Amino acid sequence: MAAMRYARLLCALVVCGCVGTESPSANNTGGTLAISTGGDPDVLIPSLVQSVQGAQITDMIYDRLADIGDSLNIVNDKGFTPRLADHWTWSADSLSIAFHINQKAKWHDGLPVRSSDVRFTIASTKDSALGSPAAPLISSIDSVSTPDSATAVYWFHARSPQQFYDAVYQLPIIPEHVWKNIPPAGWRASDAAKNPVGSGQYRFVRWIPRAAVELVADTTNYRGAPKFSRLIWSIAPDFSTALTRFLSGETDFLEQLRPENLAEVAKHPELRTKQNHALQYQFTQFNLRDPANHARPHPIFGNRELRRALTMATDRATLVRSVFDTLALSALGPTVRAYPTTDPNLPQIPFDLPRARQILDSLGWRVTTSDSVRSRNGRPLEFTLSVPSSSKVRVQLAVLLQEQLRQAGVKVNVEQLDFPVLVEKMRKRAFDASIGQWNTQPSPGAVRGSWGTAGSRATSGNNYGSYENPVFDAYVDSALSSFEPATRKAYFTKAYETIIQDAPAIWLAEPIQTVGYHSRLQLATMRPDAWWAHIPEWWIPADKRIPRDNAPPSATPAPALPAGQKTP
Amino acid sequence: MPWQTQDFAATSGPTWPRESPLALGVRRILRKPSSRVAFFVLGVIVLVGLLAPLVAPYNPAAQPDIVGLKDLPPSLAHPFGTDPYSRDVLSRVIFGARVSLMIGVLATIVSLTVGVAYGAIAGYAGGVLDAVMMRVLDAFLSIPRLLLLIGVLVAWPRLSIGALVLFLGLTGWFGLSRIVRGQVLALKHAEFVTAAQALGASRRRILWRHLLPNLVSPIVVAATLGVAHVIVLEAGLSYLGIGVPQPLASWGNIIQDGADQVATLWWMSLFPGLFMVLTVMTLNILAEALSDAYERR
Amino acid sequence: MLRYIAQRLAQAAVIVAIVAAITFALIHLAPGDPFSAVMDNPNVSETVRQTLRAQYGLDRPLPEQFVRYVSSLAHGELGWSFSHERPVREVLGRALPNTLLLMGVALVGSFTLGILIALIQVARRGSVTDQVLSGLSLFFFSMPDFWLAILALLTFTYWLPIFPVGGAVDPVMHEYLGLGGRLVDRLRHLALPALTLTVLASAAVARYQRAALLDVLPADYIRTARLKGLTEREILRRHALRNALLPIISLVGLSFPALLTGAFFVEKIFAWPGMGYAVVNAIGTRDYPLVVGGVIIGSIMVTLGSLLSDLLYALADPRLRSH
Amino acid sequence: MTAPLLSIRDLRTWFYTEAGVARAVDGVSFDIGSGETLGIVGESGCGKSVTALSILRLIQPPGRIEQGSVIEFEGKDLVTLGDDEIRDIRGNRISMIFQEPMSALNPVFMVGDQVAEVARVHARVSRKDAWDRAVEMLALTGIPDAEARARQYPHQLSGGMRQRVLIAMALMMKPALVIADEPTTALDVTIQAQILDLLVDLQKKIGTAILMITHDLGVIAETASRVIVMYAGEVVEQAEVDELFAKPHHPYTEGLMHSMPHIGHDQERLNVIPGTVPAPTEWPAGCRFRERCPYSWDLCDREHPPLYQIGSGHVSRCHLAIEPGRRNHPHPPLVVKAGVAAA
Repeated sequence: MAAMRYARLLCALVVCGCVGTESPSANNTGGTLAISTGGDPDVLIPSLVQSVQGAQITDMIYDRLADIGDSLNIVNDKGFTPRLADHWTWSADSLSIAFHINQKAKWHDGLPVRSSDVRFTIASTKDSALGSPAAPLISSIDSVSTPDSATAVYWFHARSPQQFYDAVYQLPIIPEHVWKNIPPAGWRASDAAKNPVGSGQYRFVRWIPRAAVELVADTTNYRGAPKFSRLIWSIAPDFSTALTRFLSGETDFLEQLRPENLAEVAKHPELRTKQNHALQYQFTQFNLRDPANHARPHPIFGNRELRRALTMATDRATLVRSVFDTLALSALGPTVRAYPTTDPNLPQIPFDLPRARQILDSLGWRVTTSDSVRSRNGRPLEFTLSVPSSSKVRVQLAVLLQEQLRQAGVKVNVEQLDFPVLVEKMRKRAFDASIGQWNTQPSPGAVRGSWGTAGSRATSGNNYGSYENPVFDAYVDSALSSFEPATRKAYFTKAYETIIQDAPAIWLAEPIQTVGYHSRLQLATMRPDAWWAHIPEWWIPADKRIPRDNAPPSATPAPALPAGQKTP
Repeated sequence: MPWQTQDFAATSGPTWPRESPLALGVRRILRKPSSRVAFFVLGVIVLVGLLAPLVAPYNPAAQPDIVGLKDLPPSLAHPFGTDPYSRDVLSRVIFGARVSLMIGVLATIVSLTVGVAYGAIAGYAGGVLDAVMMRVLDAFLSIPRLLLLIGVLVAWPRLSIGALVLFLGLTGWFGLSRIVRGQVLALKHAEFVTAAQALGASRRRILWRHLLPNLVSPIVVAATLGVAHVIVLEAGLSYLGIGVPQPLASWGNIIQDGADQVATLWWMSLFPGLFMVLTVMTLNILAEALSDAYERR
Repeated sequence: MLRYIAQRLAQAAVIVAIVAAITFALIHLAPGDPFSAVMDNPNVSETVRQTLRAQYGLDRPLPEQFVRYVSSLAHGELGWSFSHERPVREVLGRALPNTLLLMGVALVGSFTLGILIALIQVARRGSVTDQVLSGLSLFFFSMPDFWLAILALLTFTYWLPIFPVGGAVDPVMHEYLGLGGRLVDRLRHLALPALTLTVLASAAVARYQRAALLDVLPADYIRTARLKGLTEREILRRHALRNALLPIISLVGLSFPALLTGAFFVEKIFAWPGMGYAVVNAIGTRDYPLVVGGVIIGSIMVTLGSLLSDLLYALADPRLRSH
Repeated sequence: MTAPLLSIRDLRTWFYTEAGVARAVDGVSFDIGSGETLGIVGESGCGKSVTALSILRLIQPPGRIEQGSVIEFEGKDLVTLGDDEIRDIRGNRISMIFQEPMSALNPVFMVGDQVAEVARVHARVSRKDAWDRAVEMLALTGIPDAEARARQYPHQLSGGMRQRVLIAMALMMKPALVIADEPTTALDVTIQAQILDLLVDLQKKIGTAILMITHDLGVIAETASRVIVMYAGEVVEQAEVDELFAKPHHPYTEGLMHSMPHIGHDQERLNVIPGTVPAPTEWPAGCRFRERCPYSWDLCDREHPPLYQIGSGHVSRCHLAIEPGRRNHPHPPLVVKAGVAAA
């Protein structure tokens, strides 16, 4: 707490310096950060955001009650730092936590942040009419009560090591007064969605669809003004353009470099790259249930041995090297190496093409026709592999996999679908196989939703392949309910071993995020789950500024309420 | 007096060519060196497409070494470079010629059939039916073909290649049917048609035996241009991701494969495009020469 | 003349009505629910779907649906774009000026350039210059729009980075520039797409115009002009061009669909925020109402274009003017 | 006759076509004196129009005036004159009136402007002056309400009016020579006479010479003082008008006269000379009229006839000049058989 207050004091001093008589070189506020990105944000409402761009922008505009630390310690509240809540108290039975709202916190329209906003945020997210993808993630929260306008009490169904994390991490707080009169179904299309009002260190200025999103520093923020006075996401229509803008100096930052771009970046002495162990893994997901009739197993993928054979037929190491070069590791399973609970030496199904052929032969899938595709009882060993057309990496993986499996006598039809269409198809379990990617959360518990039985049965669950193994579920549950790190790791290892041997997916890659940035930027640390989390602390030395850093603040919109006006 | 009286009309009657209009056209255009070159180049491209398996240095689908041979710029071993899957772009372009040309020809056949039928019926029927048919045609003509195709292809996602050909063909007959109608309209009162009618020929016979042969020249020209147009359209649609289904290589598809990394994989856009321009150019030259040849007749 | 205008206007109205019928058929011939793409969109809530069904009367008999559809079109209602979360009318309305700007610049540019090239060719017909220019215009004429755009992008933004890549304005700086700066910024971004489209279109114009001039040259009145002692240049400029311009006016109308198609690809490749860009992006998001809206607006543009050029033709040709 | 106004010697205008060299005009010589009216008569394709266009150097590629041809006009050889100088002559010293008054006028300009343009080019006068002169000239050609008519477009005028406009255009600069190429062919019979009268009338007023090109001997009879008959790129007969009509020598001239419509005779069909002019790419070696000639004999096959002097100022390119007796023994022309075969 003391450190926190000190920091705030420092911020206040800096603000003074800005308006005072000190020379501009003495401070490190000001300037513009231009970020190159290859896609528009989907929406700027925290509870509806699904795109990474949307998450970056809303995380700047909106604040959480508390934020996770760089070590991503999710057990209890030790790793968390105060945000909208300046302190919190646990109930004796640990089934509720009372958050005390910082009294200086204000929405960008001037109204104070209150406990009712917190209650509204949780309640609206749980409202099925909104259809928030975050709803399943806060299922452990029963409700929020507001004994007074400054106190929000979270009530939980059960005690768990990560209940604090569940309460604060999943949702930034949104203003009740903006949203309460809009029916949930109309949120996306509302004017409010186009002019988001938050309480974060940056306030929204404009969103020109498919062109740019611009934020400016909220100089009167309760946490102090951030260092960069403007943030601009320069939205390119495709990756190529985003890269070109970064290389040409039109932007300062590019979040995902591909291996083939590294050489090009190296040709520019003013540009730097930095690796960030992001929480992503990619895999070929099999649908274990018949897409036509969920009651039946899938005619091909219902068989565990066959799935294992397909994994054996895949040269994963080469595949990963072809697509990512050095910018990814082979995936271990439904997890990432950044979790302290992940054992990097998990046993894998090895690449063994002859063995894979043997297994397929023994299962009755034999090469009979001239086109060398295996078949059994007249049914060819053929399936459709769906990929989002927007992801070139996944398209590439699919085409490579298609060729590798062809050598085992398996015919793969690659189908490129638009992302929302693909998601819908998977949600309805109406697919054969797909190349999936999970950008997971700081908690390894996310596997419960994506690979556990619970996630398979629930309609909104993310276990699209309907892999169900009670043994796996049990190990995960045991891991999540134990407070002892070593025990957690042991249980997770057992769980991962189980699912790897069941092969409901071919685990492909764990990409290493490589960001590119201009050397004039002074970056703070990058959090694996969100490289952008510390943007308010990034800065640019005064002598490295260029004309765009000194853009006049004329475009800053006036607050909705005149300064000084008190609201009842 | 030795002077004989002669009828003026006798010298101004129709003179019928003794060879088929098509053969005549081909013979005529081959007199021009530019069209000889075009004919030759087109012939080579068609031949290369037909003999793709023999001509292509590599299997267009094979991924020989997805780590070592991917994204290679043009070299002696791979004159057009390789793509992100280590496939040989030259071989893909050669096999792509097959797909692109086949789609061009088949779709044009569809267009010709529909266009001639529609135009002939409208022109021959005349009256209200003709007027209505022409207004409908005007409407179709005022929808840009690409837009119409986008509308159709978005509504019918994941089409087979046969259906794509059909749609390309069904959106390409509007201009031709107007020409055909004009010709039929002009010819239907010609003396030889009247004569045939007087002799009791059926409508169908008149259309088929008397009018159609006179439409050969506009049809041949329209067909040549039509193939060129479809090739470009198909490539455009494939580039937009709604054309030939992957992984089949058509020229547009190869460009689409590299579109995301134009800057680094420029050879994937450049070479198939050059082939396309060459093909379309030769077709345009031939169409121009053909229409010149027929005009001079 | 007035009667002619009225007649052409009525014709255009009939055409637009038939286009509406065609698009309606397009929607209903599509497999499954006409708005299945929208309906399946996971981001669309059930409430919205229901509103949509009610709005279009999707559960009513077809004739009634058609009447609803046409009357909503007549009211300028093009439906709801799901990828933009806005009415289609608003999305296209915002994009249209950009497309018109691009097409307008290309139209003026390509006709100027094309006519100039044709004049040079005809003045030196048969010369090497004529042949080279003929070859070049055939080359560009045969070029797929999107391929030229890709090459232009590759050449002038990657290899010789003299133009900015994509967009109508600098997304970072534009809002902070002065009036002059904004203008320069806009022009810099306009240059490459407009140039590409101009080159594409001027090839066609040059070919057409050259043929038109050559058609005119054997005319008796050109001989008359020669007989008067005019120089070849004067003859070309005054007599031949003036007459060959008549077919050019109708070419303006004819070139509209091609120009629009070209604009679609050029917008897509240069991320020019026009109608083509919106519609092409709508393909990806299966935003069917937006695609259909684009088809309708595009057709109306083409119809208006041909209407306009017909009227201009009537105005320019004294033989028609007096009627 | 003193020094002629225009003197043509051995004019050869050849066209280099795909099918071969077409010798459209092949060694034509004649003179025109100041103020004189010379008629050239012949079927279409005989080279008379090409001769006219050659005088003004209006032959377009692939046509070319061959070396050795001489067209002397007011002391200058028009064949070798520079482009600027020949332009200075066109419409100024020599002008021309065409057959099709509709197509010879540019449809998109007002007729007054088109007439005025001549003055603008040659007299370097202001726009206003040129216009006034054009209106004056139009009035002179008998166009009523010339000021208003000048503001009309060609399609708004009648055929006769258009021809008057062309005449006005041709006479604008009071040229020394006007070439009239079938000036009345496209007009109604009643108008034809008016236009011819106008031409003769204006010729007298201005004192210009006229080269009257026509296939119609009637026009020649009415206007010309001397006449040249052309056939297959050559002059085949030349004489004073009266002489020619009284004593045509060349069988072709004879044929032409025979095919003239005679007023009062209700003829359904005209008597025409059987056959057609041979292709200019393959003139026969001997007499070019041989195949159509009812008197031809072996000499005509062997020897290309020179221009024989028949009388004073009367020449004819026919071997009958040396064997006049053959005129009494005609035979059916050879060409008829071929004509049947071709049909």
